Amino acid sequence: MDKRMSIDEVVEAIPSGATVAIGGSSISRKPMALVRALARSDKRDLTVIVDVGGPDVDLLLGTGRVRRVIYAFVGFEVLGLAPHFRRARQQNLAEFEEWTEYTVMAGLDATIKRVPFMPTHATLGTDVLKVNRSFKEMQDPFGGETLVAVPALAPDVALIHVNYADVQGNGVILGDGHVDVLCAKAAQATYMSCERILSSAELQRFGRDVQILRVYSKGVVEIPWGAHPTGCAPDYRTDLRHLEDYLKAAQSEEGWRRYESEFVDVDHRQYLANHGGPEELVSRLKV
Amino acid sequence: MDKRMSIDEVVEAIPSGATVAIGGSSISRKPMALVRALARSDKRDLTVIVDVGGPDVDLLLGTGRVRRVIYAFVGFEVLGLAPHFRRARQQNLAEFEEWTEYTVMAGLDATIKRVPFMPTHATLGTDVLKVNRSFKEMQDPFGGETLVAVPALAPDVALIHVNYADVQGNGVILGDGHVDVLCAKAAQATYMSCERILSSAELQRFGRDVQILRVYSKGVVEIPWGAHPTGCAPDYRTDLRHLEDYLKAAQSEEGWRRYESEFVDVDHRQYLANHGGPEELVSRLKV
Amino acid sequence: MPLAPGFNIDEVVITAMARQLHGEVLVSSVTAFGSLAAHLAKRRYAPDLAVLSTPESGMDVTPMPTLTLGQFLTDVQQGIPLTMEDIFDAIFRDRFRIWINPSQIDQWGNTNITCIGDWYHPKVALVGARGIPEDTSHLSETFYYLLNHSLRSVVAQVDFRSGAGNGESRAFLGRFGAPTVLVTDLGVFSFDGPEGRMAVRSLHPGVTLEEVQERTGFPLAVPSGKIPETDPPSPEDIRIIREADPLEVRKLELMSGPEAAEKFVAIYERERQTFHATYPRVGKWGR
Amino acid sequence: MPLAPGFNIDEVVITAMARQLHGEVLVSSVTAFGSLAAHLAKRRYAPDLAVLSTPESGMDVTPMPTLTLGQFLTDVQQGIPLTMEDIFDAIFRDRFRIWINPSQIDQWGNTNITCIGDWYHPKVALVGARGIPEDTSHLSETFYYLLNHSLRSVVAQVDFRSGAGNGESRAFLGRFGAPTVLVTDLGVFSFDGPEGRMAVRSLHPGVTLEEVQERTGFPLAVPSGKIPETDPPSPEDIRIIREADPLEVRKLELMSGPEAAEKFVAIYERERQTFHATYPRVGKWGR
Repeated sequence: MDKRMSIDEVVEAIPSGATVAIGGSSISRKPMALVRALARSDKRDLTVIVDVGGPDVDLLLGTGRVRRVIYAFVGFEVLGLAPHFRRARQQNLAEFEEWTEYTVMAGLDATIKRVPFMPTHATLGTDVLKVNRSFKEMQDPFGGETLVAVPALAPDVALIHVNYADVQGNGVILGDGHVDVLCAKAAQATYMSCERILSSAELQRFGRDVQILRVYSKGVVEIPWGAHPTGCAPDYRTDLRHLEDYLKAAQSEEGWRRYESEFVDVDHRQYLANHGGPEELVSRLKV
Repeated sequence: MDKRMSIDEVVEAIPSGATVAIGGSSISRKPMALVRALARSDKRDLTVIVDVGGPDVDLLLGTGRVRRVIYAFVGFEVLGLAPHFRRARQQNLAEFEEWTEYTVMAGLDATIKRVPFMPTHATLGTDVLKVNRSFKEMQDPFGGETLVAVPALAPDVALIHVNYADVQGNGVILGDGHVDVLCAKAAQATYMSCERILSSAELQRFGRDVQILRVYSKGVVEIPWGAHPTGCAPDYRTDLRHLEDYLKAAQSEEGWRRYESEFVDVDHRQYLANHGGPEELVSRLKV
Repeated sequence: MPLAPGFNIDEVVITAMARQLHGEVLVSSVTAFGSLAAHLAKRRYAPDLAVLSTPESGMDVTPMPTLTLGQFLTDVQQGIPLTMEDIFDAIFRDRFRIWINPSQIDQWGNTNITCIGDWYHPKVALVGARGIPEDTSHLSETFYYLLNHSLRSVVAQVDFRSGAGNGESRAFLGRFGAPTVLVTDLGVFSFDGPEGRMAVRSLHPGVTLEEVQERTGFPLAVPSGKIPETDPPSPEDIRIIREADPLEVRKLELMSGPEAAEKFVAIYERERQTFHATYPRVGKWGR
Repeated sequence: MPLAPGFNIDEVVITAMARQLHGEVLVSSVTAFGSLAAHLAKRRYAPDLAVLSTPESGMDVTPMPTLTLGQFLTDVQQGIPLTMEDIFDAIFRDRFRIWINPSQIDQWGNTNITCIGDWYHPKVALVGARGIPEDTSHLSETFYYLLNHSLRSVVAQVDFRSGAGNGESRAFLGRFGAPTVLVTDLGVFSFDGPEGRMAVRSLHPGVTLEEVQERTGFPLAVPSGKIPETDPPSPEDIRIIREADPLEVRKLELMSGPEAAEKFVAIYERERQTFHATYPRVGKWGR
């Protein structure tokens, strides 16, 4: 079984209107090469599910691919707010539904366990419960305690980026795992990019770091620097300089057009070349 | 922080009437040295929670320590039925509540997540739902689907056996994990025996095989062969010969008395000596 | 048992089981028959299977039937370690298959491993429902086998429904977990008779319908026309089975009494050496 | 800021934060201040803390404030890898502490990181509630800090309750997750004023009550008698903080505009070399 695909084949497989869960966390291990390809495609009306979103959500909003965002957080961590997310929220350019970190996990887990909901106390006493139209207060069937029923989140597609994978679709994550396993298990089709493809025998040597199981993955794409400009521990750290340029570019229409033509509307090879090539990235970002 | 304890101190810490969750699975990695110490103690009216029980439950029933058993399975796998469990079930010598593998996990997980229940489809259409008085049918608050509400299982104590631990209470499990992590997280107090105590620095080298986190463990006991006669992969395999002798012994009152005096009413050193000592066990059971 | 020369009943049954498996799913190795069926299927019929070496772990290794559920192979061989949570997630997501060996199965495909007689006053307390309720409420294919097709095991109505079959058991489940196929020492049976009752699909070489009906506790549905003969194992099937089980652990499931005891001891003594010879330590310990 | 000579405001705040931590709990390292407080506490005040090197992982290593949330330390140093599930289980089991840095906090201890203005038409869309609802419904101690105590950040009522404080937010939560303490650049505040409102506990050296009240959007509860002065950091506290943060990442949180940008670039350029020098590769890669 060989599940290798090209970036374009992955994008091809995602229809307009699809619900796409994206792994990683803010500026860490986002499947950015796949996200960029989706951002420059003609796909429309995507629903994006993220636990902790960052440049992924922001870029897809910036290029107009998104109708709806389900999120616990969207931001650039130490660098501040996400510009297109902020604009879209403030100008109501898309639909937004605020969840929380655990409830996104619980919603994915509900789909995995084929139950319509998961119960929790989280969001009681907060305004998240007021603005989130999907949650529902419920009474515990035993003691009558008030709980929140978190509905199942059922992504059509999950996009994740891992350190290593084999052609069968097993994936190794060496840094923090974030919610990638939940995304991979919950989605109808999981597409995984990786820094490097290894043989299955080599992959098995990683033991419990093999976190993505092939029974959940539909496609594998080998894309070195595939998480850039987010980091991919322990291979490379976040490219904060690139992200600062991104934030500046997003301040003006003209700046953003220039950013798009240089870093979005180009294939991955050209993207790397526009950073001075892999050697330059190595010197700045390899730890 | 040094959490080392003796076997006797662990037993001391478990009051009569306590609810005790036991890790491992049937004839694999049961904390048998701790269980034997409990079996020969004067503790009464224990409630025992097991997912897949074996010689642990059977021995505690055999020495009259148990008032109630919550279980998905109690048996000796390839060797057949558990004799004291069978007798106690057939003669109503204790209370029994039949759960299932996932529902025991879900019940422990409910306690971990401080919710009164977890929803599932499991047991619908089976007689488990009829005889289990703790489960409750419920309607999904969204679509009105019929589900089973599995109540939280809240053990006072968890007993588990692991390959390695440090004195702070981190534990490494190298073979199958079974439900040990859930037991450790759900219990008010988790006591862990281990084949060997390592330094914390050594322990960290096991990465994701460090499955028991010290914030959940209250006591650590170094007991080589502490799972015997169950197996402790990859250190030693199940002692099927011992278990066959156990089954034979349990067939008669006299046989059982003899078994007790030789293998239960003795401390761990004597227990090993009565098997010809560790050298003999190595030759038979080390893989 | 009258069988064509060149193969034995265990080989007929295992081959029939193997030919049912397909797709990219986890296959658990709980019994020797289930383990060998998965192995044979992987080698000959369903190369995408992800075969486990134990009930819960060791994905993508060659399972070897053992007396202790393959636990040691997890560590001695490599293979991807899974958790119990992974296993149940795979069940709920329908990425899991298992050959269940019930004590009783009835015309609706309800199965019993819990007790003979009334649950509250059992004549024989068996082991408890284990994970069968989960399988029979979630999987799109559920597989059963029996090696002693008789009036005691293939009954009009099970004494206790550990697993949900067709008929009233389906009230809240729909098709999720409905019974698919039963392979016995006499033939292969499906559950597409009237209202989902058991029907004869094929009879093993030399077995007559009368013989089967005599040993079945209810009238079997029979296809119109000539009843097909179960395709016998090919020489290649037989070779693979025999090579994968040099100790003949599978034969134990066909034996009872002193014969089984003797075989058991012989296997147990040889198992350890065989592990050493067959699987040198290349797992985490050899890294 | 008038401060006694020999220490800076960041050191006063971090030390005050560190002195709140106690017990054997996981402490997340999300911000530089939170990370340094955990580190200082572990070294001086609460040796049993299990300090994480990232928001979700790397237990029991020395956290080092970084621009990218400590991700790389997980792999470069050793440390026990955790999952997001582990983190939320620890929150639900009250084995977790975190210093939250909200955009707004009100007199009840409700906190906001979601938006300024109305959620549906935000004046400023911030980042989203992230995991704060989980913290404020489960932890027995919740900790907040602010470095710009002002009428914009310490308000009568938050624009949006991302986190549940006292008062009506407690309706279904009881004491679970109630606010414990707020440390700002002016003083230390508790929530044991009338009906659980914010009260002055101590003021930092040189700070007057009038000044604090002027910069607070509601009347502060004040203890009877003289208001205590915050215990200043000891020379040992200061030494530990400075040694743990040689790049002065913590200073970034106190800056804004061009000054912050310049500092940021300087740190970013030096960070990579410092990782190399400070933490040789002894993690999984060095095994």
